[in-house]
Amino acid sequence: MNFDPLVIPFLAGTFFLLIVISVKYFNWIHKLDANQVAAIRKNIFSIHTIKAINEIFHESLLHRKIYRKNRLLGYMHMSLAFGWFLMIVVGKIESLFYYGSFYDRPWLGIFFKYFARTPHHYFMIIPFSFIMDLLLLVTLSGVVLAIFKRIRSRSLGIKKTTNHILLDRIALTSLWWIFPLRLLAESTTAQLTGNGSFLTGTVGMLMAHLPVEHIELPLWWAYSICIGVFFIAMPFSRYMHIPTEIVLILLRNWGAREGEQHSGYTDIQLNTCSRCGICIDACPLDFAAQINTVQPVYFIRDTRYNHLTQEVADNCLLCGRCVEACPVGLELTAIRQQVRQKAETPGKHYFEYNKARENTKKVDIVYFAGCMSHLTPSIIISMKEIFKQAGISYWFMDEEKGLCCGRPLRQQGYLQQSKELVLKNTQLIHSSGAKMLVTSCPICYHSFKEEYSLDIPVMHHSEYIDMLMNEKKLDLAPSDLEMVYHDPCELGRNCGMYDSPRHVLNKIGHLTPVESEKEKSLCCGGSISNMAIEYDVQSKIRNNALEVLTASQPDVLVTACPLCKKTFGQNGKVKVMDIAEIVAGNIKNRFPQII
Amino acid sequence: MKDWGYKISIPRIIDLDRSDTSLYKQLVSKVPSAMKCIMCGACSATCTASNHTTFSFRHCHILFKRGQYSRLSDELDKCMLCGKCNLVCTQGVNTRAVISTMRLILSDMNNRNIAL
Amino acid sequence: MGMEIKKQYWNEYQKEIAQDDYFYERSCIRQTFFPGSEATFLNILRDELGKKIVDDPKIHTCTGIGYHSDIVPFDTTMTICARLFSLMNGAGLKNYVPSCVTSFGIFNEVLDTWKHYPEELEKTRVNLRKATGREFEVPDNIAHPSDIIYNFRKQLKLKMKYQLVNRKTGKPLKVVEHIGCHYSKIFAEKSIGGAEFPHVLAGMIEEWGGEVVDYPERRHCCGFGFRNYLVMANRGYSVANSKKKFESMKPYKPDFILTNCPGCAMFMDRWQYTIAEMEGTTYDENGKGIPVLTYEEMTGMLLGYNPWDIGMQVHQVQTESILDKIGIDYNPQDKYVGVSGMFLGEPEKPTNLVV
Amino acid sequence: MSGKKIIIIGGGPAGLEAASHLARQNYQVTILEKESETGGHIKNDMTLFPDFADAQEVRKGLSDRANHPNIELKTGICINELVQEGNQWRIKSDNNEAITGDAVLLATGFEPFDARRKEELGYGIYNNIITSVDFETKLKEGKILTTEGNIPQRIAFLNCVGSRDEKTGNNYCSRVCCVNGVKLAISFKELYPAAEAYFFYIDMRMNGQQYEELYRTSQEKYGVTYIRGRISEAAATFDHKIQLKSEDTLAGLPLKLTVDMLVLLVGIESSKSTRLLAGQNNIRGNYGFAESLGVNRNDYQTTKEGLFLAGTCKRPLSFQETIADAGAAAIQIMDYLEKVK
Repeated sequence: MNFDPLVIPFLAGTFFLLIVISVKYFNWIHKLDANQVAAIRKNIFSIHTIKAINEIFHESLLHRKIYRKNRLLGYMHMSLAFGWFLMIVVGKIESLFYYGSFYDRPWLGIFFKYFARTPHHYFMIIPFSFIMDLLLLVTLSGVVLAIFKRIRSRSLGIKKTTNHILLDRIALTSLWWIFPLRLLAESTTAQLTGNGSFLTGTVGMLMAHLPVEHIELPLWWAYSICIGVFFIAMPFSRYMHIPTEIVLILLRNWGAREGEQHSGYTDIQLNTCSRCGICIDACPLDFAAQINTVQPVYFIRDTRYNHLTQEVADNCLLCGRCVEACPVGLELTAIRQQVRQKAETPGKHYFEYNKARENTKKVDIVYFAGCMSHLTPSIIISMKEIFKQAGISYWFMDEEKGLCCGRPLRQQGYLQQSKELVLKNTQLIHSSGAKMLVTSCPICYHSFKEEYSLDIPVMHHSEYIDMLMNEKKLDLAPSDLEMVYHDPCELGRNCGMYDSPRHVLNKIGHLTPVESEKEKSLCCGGSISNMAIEYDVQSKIRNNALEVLTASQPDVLVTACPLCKKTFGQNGKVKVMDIAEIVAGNIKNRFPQII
Repeated sequence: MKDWGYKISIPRIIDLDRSDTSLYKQLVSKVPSAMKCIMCGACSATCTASNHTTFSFRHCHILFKRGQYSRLSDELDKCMLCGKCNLVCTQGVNTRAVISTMRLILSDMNNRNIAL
Repeated sequence: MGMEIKKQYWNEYQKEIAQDDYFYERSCIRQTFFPGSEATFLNILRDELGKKIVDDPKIHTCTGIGYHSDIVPFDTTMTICARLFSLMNGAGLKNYVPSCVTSFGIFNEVLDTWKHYPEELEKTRVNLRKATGREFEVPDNIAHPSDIIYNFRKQLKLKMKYQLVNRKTGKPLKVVEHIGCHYSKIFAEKSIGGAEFPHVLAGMIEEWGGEVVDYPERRHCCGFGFRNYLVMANRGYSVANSKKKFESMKPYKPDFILTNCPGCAMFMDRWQYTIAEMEGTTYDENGKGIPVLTYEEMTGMLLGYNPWDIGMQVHQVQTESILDKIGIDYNPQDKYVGVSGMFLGEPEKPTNLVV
Repeated sequence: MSGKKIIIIGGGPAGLEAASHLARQNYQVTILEKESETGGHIKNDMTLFPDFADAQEVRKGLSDRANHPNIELKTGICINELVQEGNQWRIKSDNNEAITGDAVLLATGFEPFDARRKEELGYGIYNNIITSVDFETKLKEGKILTTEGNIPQRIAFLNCVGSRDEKTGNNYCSRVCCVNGVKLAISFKELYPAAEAYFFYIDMRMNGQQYEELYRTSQEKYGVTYIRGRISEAAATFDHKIQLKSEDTLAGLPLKLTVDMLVLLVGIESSKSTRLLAGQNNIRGNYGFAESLGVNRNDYQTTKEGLFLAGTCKRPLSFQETIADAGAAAIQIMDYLEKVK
């Protein structure tokens, strides 16, 4: 007996799934942008492919990243994904042994026990049965955990679970039912034919008093239907992440990155989101301000299904905590900036009015304070003092208030305007003849590094001060100040600069680590990326961050961003200083002037 | 229509009986803090664009509020969204959002060819 | 505002108006564009009221248009006015009646200047003497023709054949009155009723059965504004002012506009044509515009004068609608027939304004 | 002799005035003052608005009246705790001294806003940027000089520093800064008639007797220039002057002005003692001020029987209003003590 109509739902679902996925993949790959295609061409036959396969194994099957973050959650995902995967693989091998042909009908492995009713046919029956039962048990334990997580998420260390749409619920329910139904179906067959092992055999015995010969077929049918339903719902539900993540890992390893415009790669990223909801807990808008409808999980979902609202698109601090937390490593902030993009007016110039003067004298560096720094004059005064003490000649590019770096416009999707500013500033910087650009604003710093193609290095002042100290141009006097350091989002997570400021501060006083720092640093709430929230919400985020930062009762909260300084300073709870201020106040002795 | 070499002047008056102030309602539904503005001008004082051009957040805001949309789009385009105005505002007005929302509302209007 | 309070205002602004023996000075604009009105006024005074009024052919401009366009200095104005007074003295009269509202304003201004600065009067005497060899005395009384008609409105009512009443409905006609800025805004105390609630035209309308429309822009300028019209670059502003008035009065559906000042009659009438031709807008329901009458025309019409004799055919906005409403007997065939009895031909028809 | 004892916390105008009234009605009063001298903030003042009365004479009058056998004055005492025990109130000071009484009047006053919290205004960063409190001190010393020792030829006053400001959490109007600023500008012009005085304001709220006239006099007689616009940036120039940026909102143009001195008219904030003691007794209201039962009829009573409020611990008040308030509070206390007899 090699066929029964009960496999039809399964087969229909499988074919449907294969066709839909093929169409989708073709579309996405077709829509990749030029940079992405170039990257793939370059790296497809290289070590990167091996790395990608390794990553696919670790992430798609074992879910290593989730496991590291939360063991129970990791186990849940691993048992479901890897357990099911092995059940399919081992089932296939089992049927190979049983039927002696690899190319036999594909459903024979899925419905093995139903079709392989004569156990004496092959000698490996006992170990295979045992392994399959074990795998089923492992998978079932994952299902139990998943159900438990739905009911009591906090017990799995998750504060909030995702609010799912109907299609997801259908897919989820059918997925959960697959394994209990398989257990019951196999158990009835085991009771009838004796092909069960420790699990199916035992459950079969427990069902002995039931009319198993009558319920066997309906149970197998139900099992097949559940698989069919799941497969049909999958490409339209969050479970599309299962096949898509594999593609994403490959492309990412080959060097593809999110571009300025929506592309096939964006679609792949959108479909890779499993809506696990880990980003909800990472988002300051949620835990500090109780806004829980705008997080990447919903944003990505809405974008994928084309019902994104402006409110969801705009309501994001772009602090990057979600990117850091995302188990599948989606470029969430990049996609967010994409959807914010505004219509362009070709040929239009917006900032012709600026008549910034070029530098005329010979200088070591260009100093760009940044717009915000003009409202924290102490930073500018301190930088001037530091330059003076270290004997650095500089051109203060925006002393008379120059152009903005362009990042605020870019963040809001005004790309054309942003590029105009980049072009104008680049001309000014290059015309200065200086060998380095130093800025006091992490927003500008990020912009200079990523959006500009400057032919001189760019440094944030914390890094620059560190360099001056290493070069012995600046010596600082130690003090007994108790300090904590706040990593600005743009400087830390977005530019990866964590060590320089800490190195500098450790020379001055005692730096106490805080609970959330470096990659996990909290946003001050003042972020200019989020125009959808008002001052009251910003204050909540700020106060929440201050609670964490001032837990050790420091003398001073040090940061390296004028916006963070201003935002924290408004609270008045703790003294807030920029790293430049604290350095300028602790310069030990005056070095001889070099020029 | 005849052309005698001159045109009938359009009144400079803010005619609140005729101006369409519904756009402002649209604005405050998106950015409620706009209503907190007390027109102190701190925003315009710190603004780089204001120092170089006729752009003024306060002025654009009051014109929009009064339904005076002509040429407002061009004014709004001068803003670099740098956010200094946001920082100096004592009333907690989300100035950048006000600017960006005004821009979007006006371009939406232009696209629909509604006379402004 | 209640009637009682309005009357209080009128009581504050009462002026002395000479009862007889007038020296008449024609208006530059009136005698050019609405000559029938001035003739009608003279007829009313002489035939209906039996007054003596001298219409001297030697009179000339008071310089008002040039003066208000900043091209005639005040010294010149004073001297020119003095010559007009001298002509009045020559006729043996002391009561000066300038047909034009701007002249009325100019004379008041000149007399007020001489009152406060007698040396200016002496200087003017010297100037006039040097220029013409003439001497002059200031008039005892200056009154605008509308003041005189207002003054005799009750007397005239007795002689009138018609009233400002719609014959079909029996309801009073709705009349917008426009006083002319220089009549009351320069020297409010020289006007009847002052600048805020002027009564000179309103008094005639109410006395003769009509209803005055009090609309928001009632006090606004007609739009002439001298150099604003005369300099083409400013002309759009001139029209815009009239437009503002028309828009404001339109909802009241007035039967006609009554004007005091030659310029106002001219511009309220002609700008309706201009706006209709430039923008396609008219201010009545059937595209004909709101007719504009001078107070002389209105008086003559009610007294039963032939409309074509008093010049009602020279308006751009046609006036037949008023004649029909009141039920005045007139012959449409005679509209463009000249004094000689010959047909003069019909004027060219506007594109948008219905005639 | 009624034998009832009242504790007044705070020896400023409100405390002294209330004490004088109560003492004259034969109540035993204890005034607790954290500083070494009574008088509160007017100790620092040269004159009072709107009549330029000598602040020190006024203060002397207040303390002379409070020099009464029924009044016990304890200075230099800081209160840590204020608790109700049955019908009695117990106070604990920082040196563990315990004082009890039948009623308590909270007259803990205000604190001027710390201008360093508005960094863009440069207070504490640049020289020659001072607060109205600093200015008054200088006035008392008889001369206003820049850090470099020169007479300022041009001075600017900025209103609403720390008032009407959501960013510092103070949404309220401090009510006295407008008229106080006008007073300071006039005093400055009296001292240096040749110098120029500018006044940057958002609204001029001249809501007291003689205030509007004072405002007019400052323009007519003293030529103070008023500019409607808020300064949003202050920066030092190379010659130690202060460059200000504001918008002249009436002209609709940005405005730049370089002055020798900038005076920040700082607002009124709740004092530390008010916040502490009101907090302990659950009567802490908005912005840390003490909350009365109702502003219309029960503005002196609190939710706690026997705990009364007077003066600027409730909200920003002018000197005159404070004195009137203290008198009214005294009557309410007497009324209460009659009842609990």
